[in-house]
Amino acid sequence: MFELDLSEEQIAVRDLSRDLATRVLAGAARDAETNRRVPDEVWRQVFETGLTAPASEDHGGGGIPDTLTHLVALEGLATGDPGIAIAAMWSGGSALLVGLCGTAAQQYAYLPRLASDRQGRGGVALYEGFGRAPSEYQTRIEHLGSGTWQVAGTKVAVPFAAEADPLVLVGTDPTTGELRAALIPPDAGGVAIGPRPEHGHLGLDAVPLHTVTFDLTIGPGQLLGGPGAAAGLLVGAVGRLRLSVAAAAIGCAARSVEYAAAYANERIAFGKPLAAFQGVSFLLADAAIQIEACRLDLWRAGVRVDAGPIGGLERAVSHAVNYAGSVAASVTRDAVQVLGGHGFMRDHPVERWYRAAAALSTIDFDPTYAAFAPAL
Amino acid sequence: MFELDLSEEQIAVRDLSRDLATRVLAGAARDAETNRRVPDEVWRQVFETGLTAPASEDHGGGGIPDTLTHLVALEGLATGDPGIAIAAMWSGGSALLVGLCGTAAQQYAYLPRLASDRQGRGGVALYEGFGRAPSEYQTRIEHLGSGTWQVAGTKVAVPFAAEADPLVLVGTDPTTGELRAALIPPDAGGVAIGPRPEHGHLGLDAVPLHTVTFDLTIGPGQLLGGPGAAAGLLVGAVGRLRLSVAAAAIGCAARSVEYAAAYANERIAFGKPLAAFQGVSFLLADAAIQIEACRLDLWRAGVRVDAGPIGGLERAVSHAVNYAGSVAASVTRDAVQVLGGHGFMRDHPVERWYRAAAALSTIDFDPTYAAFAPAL
Amino acid sequence: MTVSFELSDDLVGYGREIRDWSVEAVRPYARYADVHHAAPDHWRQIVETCPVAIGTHDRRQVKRQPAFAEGKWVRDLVVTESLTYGDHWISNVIGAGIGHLVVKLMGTPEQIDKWYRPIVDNGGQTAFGLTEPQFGSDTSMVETTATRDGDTWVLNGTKMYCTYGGQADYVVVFASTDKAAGPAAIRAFVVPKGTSGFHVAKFNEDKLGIRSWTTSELLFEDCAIPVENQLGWTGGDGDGPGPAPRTRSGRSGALGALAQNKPNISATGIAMAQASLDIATDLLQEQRQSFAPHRWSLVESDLENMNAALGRARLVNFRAQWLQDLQRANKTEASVAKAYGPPTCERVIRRCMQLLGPDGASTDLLLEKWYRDVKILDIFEGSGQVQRIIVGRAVFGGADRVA
Amino acid sequence: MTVSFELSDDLVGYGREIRDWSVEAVRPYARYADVHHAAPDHWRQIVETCPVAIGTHDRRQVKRQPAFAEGKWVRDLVVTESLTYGDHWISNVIGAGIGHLVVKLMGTPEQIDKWYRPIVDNGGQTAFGLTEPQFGSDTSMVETTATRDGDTWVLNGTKMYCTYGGQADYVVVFASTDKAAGPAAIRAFVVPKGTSGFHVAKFNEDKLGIRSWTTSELLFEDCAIPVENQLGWTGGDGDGPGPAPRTRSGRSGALGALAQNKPNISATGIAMAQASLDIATDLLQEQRQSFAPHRWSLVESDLENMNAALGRARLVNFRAQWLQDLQRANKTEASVAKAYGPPTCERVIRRCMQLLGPDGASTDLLLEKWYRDVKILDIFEGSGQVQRIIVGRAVFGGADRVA
Repeated sequence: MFELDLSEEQIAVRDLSRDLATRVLAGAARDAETNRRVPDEVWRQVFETGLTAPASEDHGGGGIPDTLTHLVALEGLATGDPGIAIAAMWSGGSALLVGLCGTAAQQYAYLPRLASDRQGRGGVALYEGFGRAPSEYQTRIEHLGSGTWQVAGTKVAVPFAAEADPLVLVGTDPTTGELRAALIPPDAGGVAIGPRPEHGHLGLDAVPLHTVTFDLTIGPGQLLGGPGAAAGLLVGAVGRLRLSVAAAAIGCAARSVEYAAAYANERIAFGKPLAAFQGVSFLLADAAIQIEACRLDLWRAGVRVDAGPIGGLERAVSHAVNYAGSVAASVTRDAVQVLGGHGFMRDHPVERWYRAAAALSTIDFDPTYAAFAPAL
Repeated sequence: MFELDLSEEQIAVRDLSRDLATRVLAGAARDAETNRRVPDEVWRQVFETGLTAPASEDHGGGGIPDTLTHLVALEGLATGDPGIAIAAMWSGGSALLVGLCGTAAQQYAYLPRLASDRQGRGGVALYEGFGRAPSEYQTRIEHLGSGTWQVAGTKVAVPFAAEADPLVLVGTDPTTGELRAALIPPDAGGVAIGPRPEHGHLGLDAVPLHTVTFDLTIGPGQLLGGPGAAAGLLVGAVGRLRLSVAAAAIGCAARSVEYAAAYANERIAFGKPLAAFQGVSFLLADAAIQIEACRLDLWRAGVRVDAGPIGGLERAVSHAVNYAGSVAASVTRDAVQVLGGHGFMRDHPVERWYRAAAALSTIDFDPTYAAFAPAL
Repeated sequence: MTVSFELSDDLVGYGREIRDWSVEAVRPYARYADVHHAAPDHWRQIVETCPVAIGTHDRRQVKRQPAFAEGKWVRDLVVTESLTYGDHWISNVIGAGIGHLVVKLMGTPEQIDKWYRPIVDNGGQTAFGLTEPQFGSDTSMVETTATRDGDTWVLNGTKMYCTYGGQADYVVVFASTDKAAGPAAIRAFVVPKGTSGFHVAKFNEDKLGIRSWTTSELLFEDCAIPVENQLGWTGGDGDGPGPAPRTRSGRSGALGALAQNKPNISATGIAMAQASLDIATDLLQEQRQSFAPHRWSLVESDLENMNAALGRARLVNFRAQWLQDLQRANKTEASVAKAYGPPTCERVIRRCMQLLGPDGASTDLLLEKWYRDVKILDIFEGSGQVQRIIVGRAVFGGADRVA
Repeated sequence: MTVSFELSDDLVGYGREIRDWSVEAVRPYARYADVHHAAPDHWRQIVETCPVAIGTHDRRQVKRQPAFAEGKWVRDLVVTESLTYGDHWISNVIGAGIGHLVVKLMGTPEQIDKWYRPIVDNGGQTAFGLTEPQFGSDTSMVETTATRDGDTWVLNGTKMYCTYGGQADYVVVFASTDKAAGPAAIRAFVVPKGTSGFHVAKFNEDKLGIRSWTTSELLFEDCAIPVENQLGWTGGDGDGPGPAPRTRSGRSGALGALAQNKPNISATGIAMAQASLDIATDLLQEQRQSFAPHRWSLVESDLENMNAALGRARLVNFRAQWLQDLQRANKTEASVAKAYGPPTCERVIRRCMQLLGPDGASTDLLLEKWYRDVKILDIFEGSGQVQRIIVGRAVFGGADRVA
């Protein structure tokens, strides 16, 4: 049934996350960046939303939201700070994958702890760069026989690599070509974690990101969902994680437009508010138009994720992610432009959003979806 | 010596061509389109500029201009009508290639007639579509032995295919990989001229364009420059022809901006001239900015053509041509937009420029130079 | 309830039937309509071959459109794109115009019964006369006058670019009842075809595109109509010359009617662009071997990204009309839809021509026609610039103060 | 004479030497300058290693730039791009600022001798105080006041975003001598470092990028300067408060100084973008085997098209400064140059980061720094929007009437 209204629950989640963003995240953004970690008190409050460890009630959590709810929550939180929002979401990736794709034993082994440990972190080793979509991942999770599996590959932008418990590694089974995931404990051998960049990561400093190389063998118990796991579940869950980055980008972009519009209403030049100049107002109108299209595209892809692994899902996700990355980078850029010299100062948050949106746009970028075009 | 001023002669050519454009071409544009042929009296006047048959004074012409002069002339004429301008230039392609690359015998055989016959037409079978640059042309001009050459291939957008005398066919010698050209008389066998589209060709109806398939053998006398021709000369001459299309596109775009700006100065909306709205004026400012960059890029490539076949020339030409095609299509589009509903009516010439610029942009298009980007 | 972008199978099937029919029955006359600036003479026979109930503007032939779970406006988006996918000329012979929508928005119950109901029940075409030679977007500049003379209003002035103006059953004409009173004194009047003093100065303009679409210039010379033809007429004090006392002025009523139609305009552009893209894709696939491999990669990316862009344009259209079906405010969303689709549709068609090379712009294909047709969509019924102004009101009106 | 875009071998070689040196000597401190918001302490020693005469802002160390056939301004474009190719921090320690250029444009011969000549002959840094907290582009809004008191002018007000403001030998301050008289009463005053009442409220702002670039907030509290420090002062009647009688008002003089520098701003952006592109190209070539072939085609196209875009940006820069060298009008061309380059340079750097993937945005590379640095270039010394207004004047002023 064609329906574009969020459910009552989704609206509640949206309002709650937006409220938390305004009350808590916005004020903590600078701190999280400076200290390169989400402040404990902020983490605690985000933890309570369930985003950092979505788990069913059976496992002591508040339930696993559907994908759209997840995206709506993330967009809302990102209006406060995309860095903190994405840190929370990425940490929650472990619980999400275990809850959606794990065996019952795995769920009991991990979820109650993840759902109750306010200081715990999870993480998913997902991206490989080079424009690769999941089906092209070169990280191998391959059966060696006798219930032993070889796990080998290099992942980039791995969040909480040094502390995630467990770190979930996504790769492909070269025998079947299907997506597989492995549960890697923090003390596992054969895991080489690259150094964290000394001076930060553009706009994503609330979360530690590392390049990690894996070369280890695991037993069947560490294979997410066990040897007979249905790959389709994992395809959907990975799609959700990828779309979450797009949701954070959109939240950041939408907030930038609000902020720049408020500034343009107040700032006077040539006897009128800046907003009265179409050279300014059209930048933000274009931004609002693009965000609307972008959000609907994201929602559509999110709903498809929950509909199961139907054909074209991966490409639909890639389109949504790349369009969101491109729109958010351009919108946040224009927000700085509207504020002019003030936009370049750290007194206003638009400069942070400019950084964060650009950084988010590098995470899952594939040039086949949008080639370089000069501004003029 | 770094120098960006046109020479006095080039300035005179620019002014002359622009004057002819205003006095003669602009008024004849509709007629040329309706009758699908440049009116005789107009052709006669353009003929007198030498563009339709550039030839040295030895051969009864007014001299072969350097490439930049050629481009300046074409941009000027195209401000009157890009269709008539491009018809003249394409017709002049025969004389140009024979004069620049032909043997002395070929020059005497063809040029005096071309330079004196006001009703004559020339033409070059150059383009192949599929984004191919000249070095990638699949039309073969191959030595069969005993001074006989095989000529085979299909060309698109061949101007004056049925009447050109000679029609110059450009292809590659598969033995050497070098560019070659053949002189094809109008009665040659083995030349299959496709039908002219029944209802015209968007904005390029002043010149007949055909798809032509060649499969014939020729003697060494028909080989442009003879069997030992220096390929470098032909590379330059072909570069000039390709750039001429860009020059026509820029002339058309520049005139569109002038016309739309004048309209925006006069038309009143919401109590002010349209030009006072940045949503309108910035469209034309952007257009003017792009045209400036585009023209300099074209000039640079034109100067390189005359500097001889130095490395990267073909790619430089392709960049200039594709950027001009893209800018002109977008600028003429915006000119229609500025005129609003009036721009859509044939009472104003902007709709013709919109058509012509788009048609020109298809002639020598290669997607590697600019991928599709949505407007928002 | 949960968000779903899936149309019902019924509506999808209905759209597909119309689309297939449009390709088969409508497209063969696309070039004819362009060259002759008119639909083919036997258009009525063509319309009758449609397997589903698309209706015609001729009231005796009308068939009612079936209802779908999605609602009327969402259905109309699907129908509009499907119908015009073959070619756009069909709109001109089956479209009802928007004059009656203005009646519905601004009329009294009696006026709605008299002029709106018969059109939706039985078919017919109505026109809308707002634009004049000296203005396009700035509708406060109406110079056509309506002067009260006893029980009549007497109209004088010129209206341009009236869709169906020369053939409609009636035209809703916007005229000033008191120039000194400014825009608020602009009222709307129903002028039936054949009224004395109502002249069709030019039946159809000579246009870049959509040539078979009737775009008329209308001249009103001492054209007298009964006072009750003024929309909103109650016979009370407010019906004299001067500012209208009602909350909805003439102009905003007119613009309201336009807003409802905006996503349909975009859907028409999507139809042209999708048709171009589908034709180009087929031709390019046939020619694949002629492209160098590295270039073919780019061709494939372009084709995929154009399809994705059109897909997004559909989403914003659906969003606007879904709100409309629920009778919720959608002014901003309708403007988003109209701003978003048309300029990208232009680019898609141009890019398809470019990918096909010089032949892509010849009249042997229809892409060049659609490239001419599509340009009006970002201009009429509110240009892209006007839509940005409307969207901007929401952006700036809704903005918080800077923290 | 014939058109030629080829720079002389001399200038090309000079630029290449500077560029190579910048990579070797300047770039290693790029991260330091960003983190510490300052040039490295031993910047003077670094500058002294430069094999060619780039000069420093310290007057005892100055070396004169050699002359080239192309002229000073074209040379400066090459020097600017070459110098900042390593990193932008070097500009802050060798740049002279633009205050003295304002003196040259607006000063009397005596003032030029006193304040302009020493800077160009011996080195030094000068600053320019126009922007205030409440305005950026609209320079008519100057609220800083200059009040006549005997043989002095007394300044009161705040200036923001003054390049080198906290360290310059003097600041040229724009102030209103009579608020009631409007913009024409705005005059320029030379305020030397250390003048009583001239406070550096903030030596350097906390910025998104170009952090080592001194961007000062200056406070003038009853800051008294001699009357002859008013640029254009002749001791005549026109030197009192109120509108200046001279043809060049304070603001237009200021904007003239900005215009000369606009293409250099763009050249700085090109340096950042070219450096990003070159680094990305090398890294991507190393990683080529990791890309799927169809994707590599797109990477290669992107790289080539970014180089081409930067090449075009250089062309419009050269055009503007070539006119400047010939002392021909170039106001429009300078604005074209500033509007054209910077936003594309932003996109180039962003795209390079994207092509490199998540590591492209890490501080292990300098691209993320340059992406932060580059944003100011489309904002300061006249935003892209202001440049479009200036270009628009030529477009609309030069337009014929519609035929």
